[in-house]
Amino acid sequence: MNEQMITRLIENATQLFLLLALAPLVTGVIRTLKARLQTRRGPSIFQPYRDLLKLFRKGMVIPETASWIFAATPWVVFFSTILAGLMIPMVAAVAPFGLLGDALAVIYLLGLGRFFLALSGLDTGSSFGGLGSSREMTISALAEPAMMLAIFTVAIGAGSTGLTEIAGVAIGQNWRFLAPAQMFAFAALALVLIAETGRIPVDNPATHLELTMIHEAMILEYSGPYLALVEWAASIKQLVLMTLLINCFWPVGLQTAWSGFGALQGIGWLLAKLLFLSCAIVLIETANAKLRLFRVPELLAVAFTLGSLALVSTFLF
Amino acid sequence: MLLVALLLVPLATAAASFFARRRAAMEALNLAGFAAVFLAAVALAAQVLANGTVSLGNGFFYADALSALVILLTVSVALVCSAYSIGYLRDDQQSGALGEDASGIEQIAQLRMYYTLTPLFVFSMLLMAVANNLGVMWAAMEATTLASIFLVTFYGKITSLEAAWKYAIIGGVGLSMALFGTLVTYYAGHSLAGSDSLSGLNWSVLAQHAAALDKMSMRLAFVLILLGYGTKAGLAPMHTWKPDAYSEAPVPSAALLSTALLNCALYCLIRFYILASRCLGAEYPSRLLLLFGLLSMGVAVPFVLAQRNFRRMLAYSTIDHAGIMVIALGLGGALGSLGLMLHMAFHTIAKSLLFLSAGNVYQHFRTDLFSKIKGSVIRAMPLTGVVLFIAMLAIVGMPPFSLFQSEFLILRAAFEGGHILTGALFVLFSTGVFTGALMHVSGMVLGPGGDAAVAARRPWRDGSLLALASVLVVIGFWLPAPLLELIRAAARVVSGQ
Amino acid sequence: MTPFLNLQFGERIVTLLAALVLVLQIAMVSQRWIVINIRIFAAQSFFLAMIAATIAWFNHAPHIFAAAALTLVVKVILVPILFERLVERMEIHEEIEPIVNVPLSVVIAGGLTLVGYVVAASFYRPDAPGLGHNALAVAISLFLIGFFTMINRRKALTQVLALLSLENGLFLAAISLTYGMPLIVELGILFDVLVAAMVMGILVYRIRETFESIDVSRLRRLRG
Amino acid sequence: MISELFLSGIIVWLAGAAASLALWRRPAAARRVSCAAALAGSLLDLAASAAAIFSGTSTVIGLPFGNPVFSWAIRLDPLSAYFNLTLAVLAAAVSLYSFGYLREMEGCRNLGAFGFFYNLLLPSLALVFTASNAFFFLVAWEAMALSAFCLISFEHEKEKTRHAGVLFFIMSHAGTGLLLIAFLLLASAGGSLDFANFHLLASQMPPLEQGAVFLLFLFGFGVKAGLVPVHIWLPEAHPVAPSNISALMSGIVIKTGIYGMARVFFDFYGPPPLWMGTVVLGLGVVSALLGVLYALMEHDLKRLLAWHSIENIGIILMGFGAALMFRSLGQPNLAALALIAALYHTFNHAIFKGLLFLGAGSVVQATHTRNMEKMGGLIRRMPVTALCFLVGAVAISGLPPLNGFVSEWLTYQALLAGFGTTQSLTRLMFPIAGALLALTAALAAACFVKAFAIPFLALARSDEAAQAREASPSMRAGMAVLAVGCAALGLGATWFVRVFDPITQQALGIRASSALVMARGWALSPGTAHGGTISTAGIALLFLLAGAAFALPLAMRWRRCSVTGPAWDCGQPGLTADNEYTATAFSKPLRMIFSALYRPRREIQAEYEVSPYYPSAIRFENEIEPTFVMRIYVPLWERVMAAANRMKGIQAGSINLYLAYIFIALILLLLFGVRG
Repeated sequence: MNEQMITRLIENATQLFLLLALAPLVTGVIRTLKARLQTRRGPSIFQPYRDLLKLFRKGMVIPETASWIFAATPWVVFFSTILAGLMIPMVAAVAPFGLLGDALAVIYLLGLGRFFLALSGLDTGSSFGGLGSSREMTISALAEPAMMLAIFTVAIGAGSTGLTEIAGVAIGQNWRFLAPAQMFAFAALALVLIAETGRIPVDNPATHLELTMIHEAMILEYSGPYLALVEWAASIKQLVLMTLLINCFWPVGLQTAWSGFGALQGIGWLLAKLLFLSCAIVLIETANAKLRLFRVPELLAVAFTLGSLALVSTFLF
Repeated sequence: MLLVALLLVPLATAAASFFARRRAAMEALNLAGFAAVFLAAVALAAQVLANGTVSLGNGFFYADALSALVILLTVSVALVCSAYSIGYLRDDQQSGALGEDASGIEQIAQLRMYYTLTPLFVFSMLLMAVANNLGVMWAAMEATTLASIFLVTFYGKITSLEAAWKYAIIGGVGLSMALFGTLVTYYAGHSLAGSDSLSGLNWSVLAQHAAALDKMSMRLAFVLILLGYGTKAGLAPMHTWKPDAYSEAPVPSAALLSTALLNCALYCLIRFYILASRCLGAEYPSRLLLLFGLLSMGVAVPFVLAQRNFRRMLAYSTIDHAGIMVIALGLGGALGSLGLMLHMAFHTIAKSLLFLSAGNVYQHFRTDLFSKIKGSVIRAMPLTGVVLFIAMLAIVGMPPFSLFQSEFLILRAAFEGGHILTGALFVLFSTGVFTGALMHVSGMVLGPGGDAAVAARRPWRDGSLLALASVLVVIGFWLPAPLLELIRAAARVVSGQ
Repeated sequence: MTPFLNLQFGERIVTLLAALVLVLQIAMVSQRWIVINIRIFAAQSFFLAMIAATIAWFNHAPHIFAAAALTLVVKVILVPILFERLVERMEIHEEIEPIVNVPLSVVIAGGLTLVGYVVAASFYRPDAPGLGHNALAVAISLFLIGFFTMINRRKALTQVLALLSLENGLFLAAISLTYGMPLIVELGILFDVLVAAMVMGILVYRIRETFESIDVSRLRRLRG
Repeated sequence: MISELFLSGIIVWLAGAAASLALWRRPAAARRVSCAAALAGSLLDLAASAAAIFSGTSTVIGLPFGNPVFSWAIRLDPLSAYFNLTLAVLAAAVSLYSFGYLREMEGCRNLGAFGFFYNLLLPSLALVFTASNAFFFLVAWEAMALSAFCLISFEHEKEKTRHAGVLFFIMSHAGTGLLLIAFLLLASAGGSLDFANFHLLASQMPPLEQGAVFLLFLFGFGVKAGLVPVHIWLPEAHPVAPSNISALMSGIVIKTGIYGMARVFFDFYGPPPLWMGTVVLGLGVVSALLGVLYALMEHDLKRLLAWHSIENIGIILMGFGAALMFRSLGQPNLAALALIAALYHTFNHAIFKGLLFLGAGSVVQATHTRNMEKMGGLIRRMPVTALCFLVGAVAISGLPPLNGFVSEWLTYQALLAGFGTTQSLTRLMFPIAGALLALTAALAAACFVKAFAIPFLALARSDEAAQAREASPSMRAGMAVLAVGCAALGLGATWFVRVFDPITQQALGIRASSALVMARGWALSPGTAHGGTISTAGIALLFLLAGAAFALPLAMRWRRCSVTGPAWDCGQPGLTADNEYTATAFSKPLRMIFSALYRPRREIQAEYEVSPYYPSAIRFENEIEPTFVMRIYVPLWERVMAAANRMKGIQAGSINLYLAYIFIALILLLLFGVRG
């Protein structure tokens, strides 16, 4: 009983640590790989850590037009993302906070963060913030059904929306993701991930050219620690979604239960899979140009179709 | 004795006000007369409740619960109208609607005509209701037409003459058909023992031997009667005189025409329906009645929807309700008959209230076009506006007002009897009427008001309005036990149970 | 056994007179002059009175004599005189122009007679006492033709005349079908007819005064 | 005991009505009396319904008055009690709010009449929920419609208001017609008007009749509920009413339609044919989606909220549809889950929509406009209202940890579980519906970012907005009550679901809550074998802890090294309200993406003086086509009126013609009638 408590505690702590520590790294890795692929040297993969540290040390400018929403948002975003991160299985097939929320809760917690981010975008009265919020809400709204369908597909497979159960079912059948249903669902969720994490071809995380940015436009007015929080939260969100993707569809190396050695093994596998996924993302980003905003719905329509195909095929094949 | 009083008092009133010199005298006479008649009617109702039927002159006069109810309703409307018309005619006299003349002699003559003809009109209706002999009943009915024609021409405008002419001719044709029907009924009974005596045409006698009447003749008779008295009741397609007559007559007379006279025409129909259904079985008459009822309801809808003149709209609503009551009669049975009787009572109250409040509006704005009034009533005359709205809601069968109860009963009778199409059409048509009435009346009552002059206080009219309105609201929630008993008894007469 | 006590003979006479009445009705349809119209009506009513008297005589129904007398007084004398007065006072000279032209109206009248017989046919019973369905047929025909004439006339006065002739049909039915209704009823009815005639006369007069014409087909202010 | 409480509540309301009518010459007194009576009545009703629910029994009361031909009877069974509870909570808050809200109207409006109808609306609602026979139900139903009509048309000097009121009344009356037919068909099948007698009766009728009755009820109640396509009155009528009435209308009046459906679907019907469930589910999806899509295009704050009522009705109907399908598929437990989801959402919507309308009311009263484009920056002028509105916005967007999230989550779970219940293609409906529900929820979130941010954040867009004053204490109290309600219903979900036990017991014969509650009442589960769980309380707790542990201290520290300055705005100097993002601009992407539905019409007029490059004035106007009104209702109405005008030719004025009618009728009857 008692050591079970302790293991739970360690487990949660590890996952929390992984979320906080790994997220900037993933961002950095993707950036560097991209640079290399474009035959640039690019920054070190640890650059994001430095950025965050710097930002945390800086002072900040609060726009006089802003209200308390502006100050509250970074915290809400940060905490909701962390909480969502703790609800997914990362190392072992147990979501530490699985009891507090299932896949739907994860999606809606991320939604909560987005809601406040959009509010703060409009809070300052800057037209770019509004532009960002408008586009962000539109795209995420359109991405929602596809994501939900993909989640449904795996959830129906597992007979539950609980991520612990989903991962638990996935374990062992490592080549399950070759089933058509899984493929379609995977593709749908991948497209959604691209849209949600604001990557090319939907959004360009690197740009600060006013008319093209989406996520960056919302946080344009943030500076110093708050900016750090928001950026950090963004990268955590990216990590969460990637982990969700790989652990639901590609549970290779996922441990059924928590154990010291297993944990290390699990982390190893996790890193490997993350690296793989990052490479995939990098390839996509370099291979495609950013879409016009009004072409994005087409992409998401494709995702939706894939999702419904996944559903159909769950009982066709 | 009571019956005699019932008949003599109005006659006396008429005679007295014919010889009266001054306006005040006529007003007082009418008011007193109708109050007396009202008391007599109440007494009659009580007596009928106590011992089934009242008859006089070895069955020449005959009153059962049905007649008692019709009489009671007629007289109560007459009483309210007589109070109302005092204010109404005074206003007419001041505003010169009776035609200016320095001496005012013509005006007095006109008032005398009104105050003489109204009691005569009521008298003939009462005679109709207590006459046992179908021929006398017919004659009384004809008398109602004759007495009311000159009420329609009261204002002597060319339009009122036109209306009166249509009323007279169409009514005349209708009544001759009714007479024909009466004849054929008599013929149907001529094989009965003692049919050549006076009592051979007595309803009570015929009703007893209804089964023995000649079937074929009864079929013909019922068709003629339906068309004949249907004309007086204003069933489509014989309804065409109604809007004209109602919109031209002085408002109190219009109220009498559209409630009391309608009840009387229906009363005749009911009497013959009882004979016919006992002789031929309910199926044949009820099919005809349902046909005409639905036709009337249907015809009323477009005219209410696309109406410009609110007094004509009220007339069409009366046609609609005539249709409803005929349908109820056609459905028959315990439910239908009870629904019919309740509806008769409720409609009488609501419709007369509607006419009187519309009369207030008409006199204040001197127009009966919606387009000219345009939502200033509630500002100019709040009380009238509210009452008008309530009455409108009541007449279209909106709960909690009472007409919903009777229409609900009728509809239930329809569905229980398997007349699903009839029921559905009933609902459809009532919705149509509701739509039109609501649009027009709310457009008339509600609104910014504009520059409408605020009306002065008018004790007689508003008093009678308030009295009637409070009755209307109360009966939605509570019916006096004896009244309900009377209505039930009347329903039993109709359904023959 | 003189023929004057023989029922068959009586029936003959009555049927003959009834036929005459019918012919007069049709004549009224085709007649263009108001005054002639009034006189035809008087004649028709006269024959009706004759029928009534005949029936009274042959069936020993004294109260029908009263009815006959009343008809004679009211419909043969009073009403025609009243109307001719009106015609004089209103100087009506122009002839009637019916809505349906004369030949066609006559044809229609014939058709309506047919309808009358069709309807009455279903009442035919050999054992029926008195003049059963023949008289009924004539009565219905009179009624329908009178009705048609009302539709077919523009002038107020002629409409009233048509209405009265229509009521003649009723009277025929009353006496021939059932040997008359109880006397008091007859009285009431005739009284009503008289009053109706007067009332309508007054109306016609007032319309003439305010409208400078008695062409009621032009009274079309009230619509919708 | 329960019946005494309930009846005394009714009596207090009616007394309040009478009193305020009597005081109509003294507005202040009328206002206090009517609001106090409404509040007291609501509290009594609250007590009665709470007691009824927890006793789990049904109380029958016969009313001693009315026309003895009909019985006026009341039955307070769990379902009725549940809706009464909803009514009581909302009504109490709204009455509290009205104390302050109505003060502005003193002097210029007849508050006596207002109080009269207000105190008439509440009892008629309570009676609609409790009437136990068809006749009395219809009486209460129409009394409610009547008083609602009078309240909607309260500001009747405005053309739009009159039009909206009449439209509402006509449509609701047409709906009542359908109900009348349906009830009478049932009655003629069962031989009595008593609801107790209707129990499971509908399923014993012949299939055709059964389907007809079902559709009649669906659309008869759908009109009141705002079901697409019979919803058009709702976005017209709710905005024009005084805001406290809008709150009641959207919060509870449209729920009478939901109550009726629940009563019919789960009391009168046994397990229905499958198609009924699919119809309801489909209509639910359509209503939800169209509701939110049209809401996105509004910049009239109250119209926006009205459209969201349609959306939420759609979500509730999804639950009903799923429940019906589960019943026909023989899955009582899932049916219970879906039913709970639907009813839970009903309550939640009453609370947060009421809250939002009250908030909108305060805003409109402060800024004297309903147009969002003229508001802005109100969060500084009216902080409490802003906070309450934000709570409502988060709740209605279905975001954790508030109540909207819980009921939507339950709906998802029900839909998800549906996939396994059948092998036919029908099962695809469930996940598709779920996906569209997700779309709806996300769009709703987008819409409420707009609905909160545009009026409350950034700079004031007009002088009124700049001069706005915070709502009066009682108004704030009213809103606070509902805001707390949102939180309580969200965090206390596991406690609240117990309320549904008697209802599911009555409707489906099972008590589901014990299966739904897990982890000692900390987590909520769909009740399936090992389904996912959520714990709103836990989430909230963690947020609070984290906030207390990190956010506050760090925020304190960082404040010291923070300065406030002008917004950077990409380096553009001088940020003014003119270059703020507008509501129209915010929803522009969606307007373009869904232009096939909206058929937007835009029109730009520029006046030039010197050269075409320097317009002196530009007029931009932009509107979307209200498809249903334009494509269905307007043409229908025009047809009807044209036909009516043609029919008026019957009464052409010619007496000869009139005589001809009668003549023809006579001939026809003589020839065909007599020898029939």
